[in-house]
Amino acid sequence: MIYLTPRPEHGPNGEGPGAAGHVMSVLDESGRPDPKTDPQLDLALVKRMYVAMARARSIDQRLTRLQRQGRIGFHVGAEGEEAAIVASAAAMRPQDWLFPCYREVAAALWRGLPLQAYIDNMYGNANDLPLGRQMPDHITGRDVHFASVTAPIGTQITQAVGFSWAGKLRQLDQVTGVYFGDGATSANDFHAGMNFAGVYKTPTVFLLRNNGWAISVPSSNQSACERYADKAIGYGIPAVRCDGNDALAVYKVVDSAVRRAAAGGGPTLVELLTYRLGPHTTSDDPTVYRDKGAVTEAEMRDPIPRLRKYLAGKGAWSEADQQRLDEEVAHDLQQAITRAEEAPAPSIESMFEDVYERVPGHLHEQQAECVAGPRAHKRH
Amino acid sequence: MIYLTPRPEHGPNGEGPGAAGHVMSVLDESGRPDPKTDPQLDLALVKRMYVAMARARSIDQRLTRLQRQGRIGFHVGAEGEEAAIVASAAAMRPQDWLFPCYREVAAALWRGLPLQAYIDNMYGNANDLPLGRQMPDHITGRDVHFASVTAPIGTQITQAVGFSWAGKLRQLDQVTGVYFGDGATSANDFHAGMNFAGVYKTPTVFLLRNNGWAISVPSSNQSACERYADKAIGYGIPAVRCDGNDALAVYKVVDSAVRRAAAGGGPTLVELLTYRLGPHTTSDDPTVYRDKGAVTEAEMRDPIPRLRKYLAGKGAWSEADQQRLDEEVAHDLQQAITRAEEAPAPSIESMFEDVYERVPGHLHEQQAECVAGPRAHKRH
Amino acid sequence: MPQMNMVSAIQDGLRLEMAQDERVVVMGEDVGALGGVFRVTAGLQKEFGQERVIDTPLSETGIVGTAIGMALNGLRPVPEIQFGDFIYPAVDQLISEASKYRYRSGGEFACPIVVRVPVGGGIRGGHYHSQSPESMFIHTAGLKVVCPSNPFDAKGLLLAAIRDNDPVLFFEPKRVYRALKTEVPEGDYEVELSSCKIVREGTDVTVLAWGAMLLEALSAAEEVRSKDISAEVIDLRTLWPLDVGVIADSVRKTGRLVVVHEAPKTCGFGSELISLVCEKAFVHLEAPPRRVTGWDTPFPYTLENEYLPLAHRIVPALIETARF
Amino acid sequence: MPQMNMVSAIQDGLRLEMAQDERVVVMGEDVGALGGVFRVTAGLQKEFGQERVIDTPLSETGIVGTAIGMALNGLRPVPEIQFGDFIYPAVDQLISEASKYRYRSGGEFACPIVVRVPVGGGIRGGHYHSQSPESMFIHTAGLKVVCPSNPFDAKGLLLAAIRDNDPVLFFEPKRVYRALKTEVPEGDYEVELSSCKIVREGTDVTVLAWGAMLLEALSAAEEVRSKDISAEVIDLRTLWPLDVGVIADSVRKTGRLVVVHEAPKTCGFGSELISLVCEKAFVHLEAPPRRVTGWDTPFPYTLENEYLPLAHRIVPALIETARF
Ligand SMILES: Cc1ncc(C[n+]2csc(CCOP(=O)(O)OP(=O)(O)O)c2C)c(N)n1
Ligand SMILES: Cc1ncc(C[n+]2csc(CCOP(=O)(O)OP(=O)(O)O)c2C)c(N)n1
Ligand SMILES: [Mg+2]
Ligand SMILES: [Mg+2]
Repeated sequence: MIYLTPRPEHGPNGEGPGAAGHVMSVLDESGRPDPKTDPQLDLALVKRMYVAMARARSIDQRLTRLQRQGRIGFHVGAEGEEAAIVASAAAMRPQDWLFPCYREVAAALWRGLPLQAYIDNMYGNANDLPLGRQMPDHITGRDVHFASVTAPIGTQITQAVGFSWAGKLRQLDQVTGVYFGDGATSANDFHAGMNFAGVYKTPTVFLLRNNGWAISVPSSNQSACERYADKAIGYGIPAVRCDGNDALAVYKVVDSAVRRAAAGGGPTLVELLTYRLGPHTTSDDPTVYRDKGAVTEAEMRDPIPRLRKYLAGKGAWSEADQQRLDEEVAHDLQQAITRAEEAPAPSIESMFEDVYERVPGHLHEQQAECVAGPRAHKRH
Repeated sequence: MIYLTPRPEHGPNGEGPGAAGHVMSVLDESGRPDPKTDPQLDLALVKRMYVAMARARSIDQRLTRLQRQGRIGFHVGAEGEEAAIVASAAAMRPQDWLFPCYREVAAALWRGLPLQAYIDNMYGNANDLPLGRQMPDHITGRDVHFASVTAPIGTQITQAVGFSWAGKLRQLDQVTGVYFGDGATSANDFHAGMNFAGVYKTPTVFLLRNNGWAISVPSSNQSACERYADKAIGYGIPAVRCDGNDALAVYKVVDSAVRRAAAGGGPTLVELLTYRLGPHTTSDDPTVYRDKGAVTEAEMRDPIPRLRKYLAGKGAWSEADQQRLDEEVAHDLQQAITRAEEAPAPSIESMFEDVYERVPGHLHEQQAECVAGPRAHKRH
Repeated sequence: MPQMNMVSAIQDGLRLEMAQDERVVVMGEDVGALGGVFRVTAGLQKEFGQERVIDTPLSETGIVGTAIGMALNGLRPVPEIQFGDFIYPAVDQLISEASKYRYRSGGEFACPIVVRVPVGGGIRGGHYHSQSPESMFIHTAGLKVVCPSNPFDAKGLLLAAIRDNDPVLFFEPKRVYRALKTEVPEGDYEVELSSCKIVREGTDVTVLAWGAMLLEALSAAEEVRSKDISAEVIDLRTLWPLDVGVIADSVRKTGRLVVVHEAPKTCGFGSELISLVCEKAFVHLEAPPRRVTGWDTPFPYTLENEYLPLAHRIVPALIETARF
Repeated sequence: MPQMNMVSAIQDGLRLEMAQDERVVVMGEDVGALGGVFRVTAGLQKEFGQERVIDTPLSETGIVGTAIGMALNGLRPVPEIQFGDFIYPAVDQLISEASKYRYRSGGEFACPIVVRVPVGGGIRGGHYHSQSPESMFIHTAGLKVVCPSNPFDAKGLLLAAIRDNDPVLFFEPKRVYRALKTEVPEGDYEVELSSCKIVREGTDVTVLAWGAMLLEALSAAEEVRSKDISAEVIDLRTLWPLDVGVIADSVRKTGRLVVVHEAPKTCGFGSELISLVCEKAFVHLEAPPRRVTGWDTPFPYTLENEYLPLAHRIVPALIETARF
């Protein structure tokens, strides 16, 4: 008599259950678009997305090397997830906001965060916007409508819901996107955020980067719900699943969710199916817990070559273009790294500022004590 | 292109979508059983359930009067929810356990908690099992496999999952039921508890008493998910909806969930659709936030007259039976109340015990200081 | 000037600021139609609408998390936690997020939220409707913590808190809510945050208290007068950042210190106050600084008056300290 | 006797007790195949199976909530919180539930869980991988709090904690994890809970420290020897319930007190230690008791060595206190 609640049936536009169309996709693995789903994006836009994705990959690789050389302390890469990150950011409008997890620096760069600001953050120097107070990759980007990166999993989700809710109350034409991982769906703030968004129909786009892993825990062990998008049902929120390694599909579903939210239609959960090709962070060694085989297989679905093939197929990208891009990125990075390495550490005084709007008495005292006191034997 | 995730389709046994059978029910409002769903329970069992439900109602009414008279400080009633509470407890086996919210004292009484123990708790006297440390209605019942009542909403849910998980690891033939309200589905522990139970297939029966209200918030504003049972989908857990004012239906679905769990089939979410006829607690005044009309309508579905009519229809309950029961309950209550009122308050010493297994040094000192010090001008 | 109890004074402050500043929104469990379980927000939803007085789902995590998001987007949310005992699901958002948002963003963002939290014993609430969880928030750099003892201060501090650009925990002593009425100005005024008040001058011993225990401290001070002990009573009003100068000056004068609070003794705010006084005025101390507090047990139901640091327990501490 | 670092010593203790007592289960994020991000549980899943070494979903609420339930049903769970900074989602279960379960049930139930929590700075972890959240748990009646400073104590305290019938927070100083090796007996032994240890005898000033700061306190004590200051250093080992007698006796001897801890100063455990010493030994104090602690700011990344109360900051405090 007890029934296993079956999976929901799907809508009329190709998202029905079963294989075909069930997960929104546009490009096949060799970069050929499916005419039935192709959003026919402007080639200049696609090219910009491609460049941003390729840059992101190069930056990740360079930063990983810097970490191995001991020149920076830590790095969270996003290799394999560039389409999910860049194309979703690209589908947001300038007035929209993004609340990041920690793996979406490429989205901030897309929105205009200067590379120098990012690299200064990797070094935690005096020019870093967060003044070296946070770990590398924990950027902040008010100017580019990008919230401050936090480490506790999920906390940005309720905040993004509140942020978008405020936008609605203030009658702004503003949608808020929020990134989080498959692991984060187990966290308290996913539950509360989805629930509040459902009840108050906030203009929020939930961007679930399902990259298959939460450090060592596969997404199949994170939840008994096979399809993470189905988690939206419990909150009365519409959902869509999408090949997260297919930039055109990602753009299409996010664009549609943004339009819907902007039109007063409320929140959407977008599940972006992707794969974490690298380690969780530079502190992680995935060979301990996962097969090389799965990774090799996932590499076949790498979003970057796929989009490059699409562009090449349209005659919009050449080997020469690629070489020029690689050189440009290397040059930009080198310049930013040099500047960041030359910059001083944040001042001792700055350690006591921004705790409150004004430095209160007890922190003035501590600041004075620290400044006047002996310095630590080794700086960081 | 974005689709609103549709509601799930239902199983083959009458729980399909649409009106009929969609919510499991046996008795109609005049107590006639539906032959298609009637579990044909032993009449003696049904009578015991009826007696427990009617007793619970009388106890609630008496305790509410005691509170108005200032003889006890507080009471949480369960008027209207007696079928959901008693019949679910009745479907659990002796070796099973119950983790309560705060509104299910009748379940503990069903399992054998002495009335005196309950009434001593209402007075917080020296005979109270929790030694007057908790508010009234916050009972504990290790002997009857009933966990300690807590006030923070939802915390018992993860605990029940852990408890049942331990039972599974220890290979005990033991199922754990956990009660919580519609409001509690918004809490963190519902999310975590359901998720862990789904992943580890714990023998847990989630007993969601959907009584329409979380204090002043109607369940329709608590979540945008119209059918709370659908929340199970996100955790890969089977679910069933049931008329919670229909003792036979409640027994049937819970019995089935218990069997399933005991057989290794894992957890089930049981949504018991009921209605809180009274105030949230004696501290509450529902006339401020809800229509009398809705309550009057709900009174038509009162589970007690319904089950009485069923029994009467079977010739198993008479006016005389009712009168005898009422007198017996009044007598038992009076006796318990008298004893409870005669009992002393808990000792000052006891305030410092059970914080740890052994009283540590600092609490010995505080105990001595308190015992030797002046007494408060007024006792509670 | 109208006479108000603390419930009305806080409500008056909320109403005033909501009328003056459309960025202010009130949110929480049952704050709308019901007006809160203590009726502090009664009538506000009717007056300002469901968009500005919001009944939320039952999730303190969600209440504080979304309030932070609203604050980041230009609003001034005043979330209510129904009882201080239920603030724990919001602790991650308060300690990991609200307190650190300005700092970790190099000052790019601010979190001006005022979390209203009824606290304390004296209403027969037992374990879970009586606690005073201030010390963990005082320990958290970046949060401000306020606790008024009377209606006048409650309104003035609330207005100052809402206008402050940092996150504030505003603890309201339930025992005082309807226990007394005082004159409360109708219009706008502020009581400056981080300002203590000497509510009774004395020369022999300094007594620090706040919230509901202030009245107990005062009545103990009155009681020991007959024993020729002159107690100076200071109402902290804001617990952190602290107006430590007033306290240190007082102890320099009296040479003796007694701190009173409802929370359990160990690692309660009393321990910080004593340590600070040791830092600032050690050489002036003529007796061991002393605490009269809740015991180191959960808050009991039946014996709550034996648990609370009421006047009957403050009096002997004052006598012993003064005569040390 | 084998030489072990703290990671191996804790692992050894877990392995030993899991082999001896089948009620012991280990659970947490990434504790299984990966063996924990610090590899403390490495190999245990292989040895004891997936039922006893459990990779949980990403929810500290769920980890501690289900651990409590397991403990209520006869198991001895040893949940791991990946970093102390992520304990906040579990605070409701720890403060509202684990700490009060025995008390509120009149002793019917107990919650013997040991929550292992890597804490502290020194690993370049910034805001969210460096904090030391002990004081809020010490403030909570019903919890025990342990923090070893070396491999030997870590194993012995862990075994005592697992066998204890109360909930224990077991804080592991990350900075010490692999920083030193000591002799650690192979088999079974316990270090008694609530026992302090005088690790260096002295006559001029008492220094209290624990965890990673113990080593800093020791090197500061060594450094001031050249200034003719003899510092007595006490390793608290268990923070609560506290072995206060040893501390009071030491201060009665030295007349001076310096407390060192990584957590922010305000309402940190240092404030409690100072207040306790004032209670027990005020008349023996010849100088203001003093704290050397983390500053009252979030924990910074680049400047972490300026934030931490390392030897360079302890030394002047010792000198000033000794010469006061
Ligand atoms: C509350 C909390 N618990 C634990 C951690 C440690 N941690 C950091 S990342 C991570 C896994 C996150 O996985 P997922 O959400 O899938 O994001 P991904 O890293 O795959 O992008 C964990 C457990 C944390 N940061 N916060
Ligand atoms: C964490 C927490 N927040 C708030 C409360 C205050 N509170 C007590 S009962 C209740 C409503 C619960 O509603 P529901 O779960 O539907 O149970 P019901 O009372 O209807 O049986 C609230 C908000 C609480 N006890 N715990
Ligand atoms: Mg992931
Ligand atoms: Mg309800």
